[in-house]
Amino acid sequence: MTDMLTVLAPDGATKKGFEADLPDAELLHCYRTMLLVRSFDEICLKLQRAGRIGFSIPNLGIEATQVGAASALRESDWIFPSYRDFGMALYHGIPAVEMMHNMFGNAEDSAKGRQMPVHFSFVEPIHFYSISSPIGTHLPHAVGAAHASKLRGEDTVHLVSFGDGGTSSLGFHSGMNFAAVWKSPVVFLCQNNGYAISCPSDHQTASDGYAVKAEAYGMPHATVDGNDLFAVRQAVLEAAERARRGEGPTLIEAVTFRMGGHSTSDDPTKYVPAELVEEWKQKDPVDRFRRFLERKGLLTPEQDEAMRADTLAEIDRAAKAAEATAAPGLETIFSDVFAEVPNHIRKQGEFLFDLSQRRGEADAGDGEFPL
Amino acid sequence: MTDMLTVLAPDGATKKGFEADLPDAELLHCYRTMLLVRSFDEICLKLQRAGRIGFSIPNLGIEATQVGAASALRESDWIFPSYRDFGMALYHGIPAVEMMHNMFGNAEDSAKGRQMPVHFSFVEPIHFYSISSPIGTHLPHAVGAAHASKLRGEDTVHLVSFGDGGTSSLGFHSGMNFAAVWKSPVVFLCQNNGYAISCPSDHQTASDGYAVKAEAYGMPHATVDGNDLFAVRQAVLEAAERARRGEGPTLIEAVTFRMGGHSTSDDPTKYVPAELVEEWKQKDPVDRFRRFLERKGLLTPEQDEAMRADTLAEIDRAAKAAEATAAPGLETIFSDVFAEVPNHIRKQGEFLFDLSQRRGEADAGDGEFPL
Amino acid sequence: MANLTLIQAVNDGLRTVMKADDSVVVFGEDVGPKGGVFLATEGLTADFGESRCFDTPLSEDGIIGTAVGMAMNGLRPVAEIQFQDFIFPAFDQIVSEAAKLRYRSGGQYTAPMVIRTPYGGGIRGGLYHSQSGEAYFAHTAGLKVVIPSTPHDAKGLLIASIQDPDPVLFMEPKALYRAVKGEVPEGEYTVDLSTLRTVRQGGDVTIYCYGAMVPVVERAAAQAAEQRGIECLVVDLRTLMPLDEEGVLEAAKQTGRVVVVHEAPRFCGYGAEISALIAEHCIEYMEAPVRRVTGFDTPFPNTLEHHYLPDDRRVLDAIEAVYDF
Amino acid sequence: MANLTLIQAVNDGLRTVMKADDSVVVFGEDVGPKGGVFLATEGLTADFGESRCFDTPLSEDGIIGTAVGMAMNGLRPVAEIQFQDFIFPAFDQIVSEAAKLRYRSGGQYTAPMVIRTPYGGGIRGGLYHSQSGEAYFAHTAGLKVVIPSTPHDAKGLLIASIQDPDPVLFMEPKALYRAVKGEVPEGEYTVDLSTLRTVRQGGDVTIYCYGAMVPVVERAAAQAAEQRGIECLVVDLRTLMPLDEEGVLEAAKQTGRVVVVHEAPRFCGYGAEISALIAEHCIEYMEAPVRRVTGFDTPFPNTLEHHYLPDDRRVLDAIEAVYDF
Ligand SMILES: Cc1ncc(C[n+]2csc(CCOP(=O)(O)OP(=O)(O)O)c2C)c(N)n1
Ligand SMILES: Cc1ncc(C[n+]2csc(CCOP(=O)(O)OP(=O)(O)O)c2C)c(N)n1
Ligand SMILES: [Mg+2]
Ligand SMILES: [Mg+2]
Repeated sequence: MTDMLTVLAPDGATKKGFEADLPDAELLHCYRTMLLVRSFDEICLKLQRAGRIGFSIPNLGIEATQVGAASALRESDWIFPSYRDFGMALYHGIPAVEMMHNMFGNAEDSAKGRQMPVHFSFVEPIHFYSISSPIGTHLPHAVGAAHASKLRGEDTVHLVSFGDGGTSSLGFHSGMNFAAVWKSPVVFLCQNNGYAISCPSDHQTASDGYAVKAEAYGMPHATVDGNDLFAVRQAVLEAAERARRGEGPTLIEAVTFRMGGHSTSDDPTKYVPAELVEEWKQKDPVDRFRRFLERKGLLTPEQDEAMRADTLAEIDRAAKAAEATAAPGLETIFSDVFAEVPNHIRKQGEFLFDLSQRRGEADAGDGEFPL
Repeated sequence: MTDMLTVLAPDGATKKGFEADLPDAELLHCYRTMLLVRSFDEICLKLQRAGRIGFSIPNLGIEATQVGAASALRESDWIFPSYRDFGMALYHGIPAVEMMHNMFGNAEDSAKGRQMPVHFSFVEPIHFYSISSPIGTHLPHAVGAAHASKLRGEDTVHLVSFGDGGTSSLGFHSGMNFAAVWKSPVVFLCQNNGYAISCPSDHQTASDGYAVKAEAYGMPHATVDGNDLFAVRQAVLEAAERARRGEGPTLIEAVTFRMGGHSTSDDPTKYVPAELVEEWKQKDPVDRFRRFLERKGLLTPEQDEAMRADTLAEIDRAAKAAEATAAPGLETIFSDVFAEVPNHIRKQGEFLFDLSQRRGEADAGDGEFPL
Repeated sequence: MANLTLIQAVNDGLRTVMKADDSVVVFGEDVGPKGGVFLATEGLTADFGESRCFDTPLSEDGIIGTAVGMAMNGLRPVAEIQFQDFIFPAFDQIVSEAAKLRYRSGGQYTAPMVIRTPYGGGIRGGLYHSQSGEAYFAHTAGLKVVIPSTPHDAKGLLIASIQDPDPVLFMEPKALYRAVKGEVPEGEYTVDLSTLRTVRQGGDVTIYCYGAMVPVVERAAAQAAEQRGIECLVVDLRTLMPLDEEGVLEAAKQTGRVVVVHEAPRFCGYGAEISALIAEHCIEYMEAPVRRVTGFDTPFPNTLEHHYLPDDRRVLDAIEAVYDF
Repeated sequence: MANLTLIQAVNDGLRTVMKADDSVVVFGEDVGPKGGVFLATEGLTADFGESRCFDTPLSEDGIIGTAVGMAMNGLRPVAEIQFQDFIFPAFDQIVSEAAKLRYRSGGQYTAPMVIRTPYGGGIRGGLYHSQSGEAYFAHTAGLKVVIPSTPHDAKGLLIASIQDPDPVLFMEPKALYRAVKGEVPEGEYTVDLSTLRTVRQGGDVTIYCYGAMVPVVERAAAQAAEQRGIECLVVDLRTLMPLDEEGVLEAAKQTGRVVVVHEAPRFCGYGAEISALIAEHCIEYMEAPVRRVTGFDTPFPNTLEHHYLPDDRRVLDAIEAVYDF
């Protein structure tokens, strides 16, 4: 692999001359966000195993990439996330309970229970773009949104996050190309976590890593250690500054490793060599950052323990609240197809509402079909 | 632009140490093929202006790329052409009249009058793959066909030709990527002729030329002077040899210039600066090769004159023969949708046959719908 | 009022909204200095600047994908797909993204955008410059599908589409681009996106059509009246989604005899939905089988396209068949 | 004979042809060592080697595009699209290339290939893991579209599809993968690609269905018989293109009362074609409106998918409605 930027060593030491550009409280916020992600993962896994939610996506091992990247953005910037970017949302203060509403697909879910779990969508406090399942389609969206910002003369940056597998998608090719030609203020963040479901990198591409793909588009690129929060942050900050200066997009490859399965439906032992998992365990991004904080005197083992208990409790509360929330109403099947419900859809809604009432189903609500 | 391979100077001199690896008769065949292309162009333009064919695609200025590339292939190899590759077909002995049948879409057209002009399809004497209009879709086809050859242990090479605009297509991204991962015996030939219809290269990509796009796929690449038949031939020969040795694909960018409009429907003066056309006139690939032949004592001005008259006459005969050929029969609307005509299509054919008979149309033929 | 061709009306419509609304941007392949291969965007770059009308790289996926992004962030993109036949590389962006964005985000993100694209046969374009894909898009929940057949409607429907809060596929019958001319009001006006247009009144046979088939049907209807005294009620659907279903059913009931005409292949074509609506809601009014006059269930041929495309003779045959049933 | 689930029957079908014919290759995302996300290809790489069953990069365009190339050059590719929802990036390759290759080349190049893909709802997959796109493909001339509903048919139709000289889209009802079990003959056998299957005889109401809707309809038909003494003729279409039109019309005439059932949205859905065929060819036999029981004209929801999908109750309602009309 070509030079990979690393700042933080596994033992928590930082490269000579490196000075964290974040205030202590921010450093602790980064750490706490990573713990929140772990807690979110842990609780979702339990909920899924217990059959209380249908599906989740493990984030174990990639927390530093998410949080490092998010920390480099302003609230006026937009994030075009992948389904594996819990940390970006949590870093920017999206309440865990909002995310849990989506995991349960309940009435409070901002997507109104229409999407699978982990398909979040928020506009506040930051634009955390509506996740869709098809891989790579959101890259051109980020470019288009960035183009709009640019035309209006704003200094908004649009960060789009995707996986190693995502680089093979159509959206990667068109998004990268359009962004480079238009000099759009976009940061392309490729999270190379080793696998696309079961497909390892050597079956995904013959290139040496993913950053080099930017060459095809005349776009600058950087490769960073994805388990090093500072390295990711620095690369994204630099790319964002370039974008704000009107100098166009950058591709960043964060080299990391998916320590869990692809999803709760996946058994990675079928295709991931155990040695590889062992090897990456040594590079755990959360441990690394914890050691850094300990060295810096910002965290004691006791404080760490307390923070872990606290984040777990926070997520647990969020899950309980979400689970206690009712399912969406029947009308949510029919609204938001268009801004206004056209006649043929309204009739289908009335039909279903009537049918459910005849069936005596509670979720039909009372009286008339409300749309 | 990164190093560009040139062998033949505009005055017909060749680089020191260069020795043409083709026998004299072959050299003359190359030249004659380029003249055939020019004649084909000229006559099609006239036919189109006279309203006798609907459409053609000028090849003026890019003859050396086509013929140089074709000369590097064996008859057992496959060509996946673009609509602008008349020279590749003619070089390999596809009779001009066969191509003219397509220009007229008549009953002898191998595509049975179903395609627009310049959408040729041949399987003999070489596989000259059926051209379709959507840009870039044939790149993965070449890769798949090459993969089949490779699985069977054949040493067949598959050359796929496309334009600068074609590099933005989906098929470029997936074709290049799959070929590199699979080490398929494919030669990707990008004919950078300056424009995609009216879109110049700086609106097409921000990269420095097109060859560099191979970096994204870990694929070797070369940039050659596309108006230099020898340079193109050499690059394609080398790439083909690599492919035959099982070492995988290569991307070749041939830098050339489309001296005519995009098609007979296009007015390039709207978007091509006149100076640019002037500049490229100096690099005319046919003149260049003629001077080479003259220097080598293989061609006198008189012989040249005769050859030009001869090729023009050959194409003219072909056009006349094609024009005199009847239109396809009605049944060609309904056949070849599937290997066998299913009932619903058969009924539609019977309906049309009957209708045409009632109308007294000659092309309905006699009696029963024949499928 | 000006007397314009259909393509001039499209150009006029674009100019009208671009003048009124800075957020409208027009882009696609060759729409800039060249003005588009059919000249629909002629002069827009010169008159509004390159930031309002610009060329893109050769990627329909990129054109539609970036349009979705622009739309969600405050612009009103009008993307051109050079030929409808080349929309398929963008099919995923249209069907999975533009059409579903509002729904999947609970209304947090939306894609108010227009995709303009010439469609249909009659220009000797063969398989890949002649197709009519309306059924693919009308079947996709979340998309509006609009097809004008007159210069007046072309401008009015286009302006309505650009101002609409949802993604609209605006299919332009290229065979009519220069073949029809008509009065077009100056300045801004809109034509409602869910009302059909009654082209001709008549009590014997109802004919549904749209786009380039409208003049064909008009000719056939005139012949039916002349030759047989059959009076046809001719309906131009204009907005295929959302469809004016009440209007469609009303028209069917008026005559009890129905012909549906389109260029696209018959099987699972748009005409099937019209037949199905009738079979579902007013079968008891029907005096004759519902006849479809359509393209054949084959790819589009080239030399013989005049045999492939429904013409007045085929429509007349169908009128007579349902009338005489 | 073995008693297999539908997914086991698919695996068995693949093994059977792979053993018999070296030119059959299986590929797609995660079909290799992982055996596919539903395990349809489990063990194939281990048993036949990586050159016969292999993983591809994440590009459906590449998967289908290379399949076309392999097919024209002597292989018999069987490409998997992980979910039918993800087939749209390959739409251009399917619609413009695979479907039109034979036609446009006058038969010089052909694409005998199979695209296997799980489709449909019932697994809480929301918008993007639940769709039923059969209408898009059945409308596309040059493609065959096959949907099995039993393990027996899954294997027999799959083998027939792989041996077929034309491109076949083989849609597997993922809701039935493990939900149905049945007797499956060992070794090679085929089920004809253009004949429907009569699931249940009856003289009162005809019901057309396919895929995962077949068991739903069976339950509704049983209830109709039990509760009301209504006898339903249940038809599993199996091959949506080419359709056994004679069989369809025959079945409609037998009862004069018709219900069409599918999961996909109604508007321009496959059911519309069935209605249209009836309106065209046997409207005079109809005693009642043709009822469609389908998914709604919205994207596919998640939490409420059980309300979106047609169930036996909705089918029963429709049976009663056409019976009582
Ligand atoms: C177009 C498309 N094809 C296939 C899938 C199924 N799928 C879901 S995730 C995934 C792998 C993605 O890998 P990568 O981009 O590396 O992201 P990661 O999951 O590793 O974060 C696949 C193939 C999909 N969602 N979309
Ligand atoms: C998918 C697709 N989009 C658009 C077109 C219309 N079109 C035909 S040729 C062309 C330009 C192609 O340019 P290039 O690849 O450079 O080839 P050249 O014509 O210069 O040889 C375009 C946009 C098409 N044929 N296919
Ligand atoms: Mg990955
Ligand atoms: Mg070009």
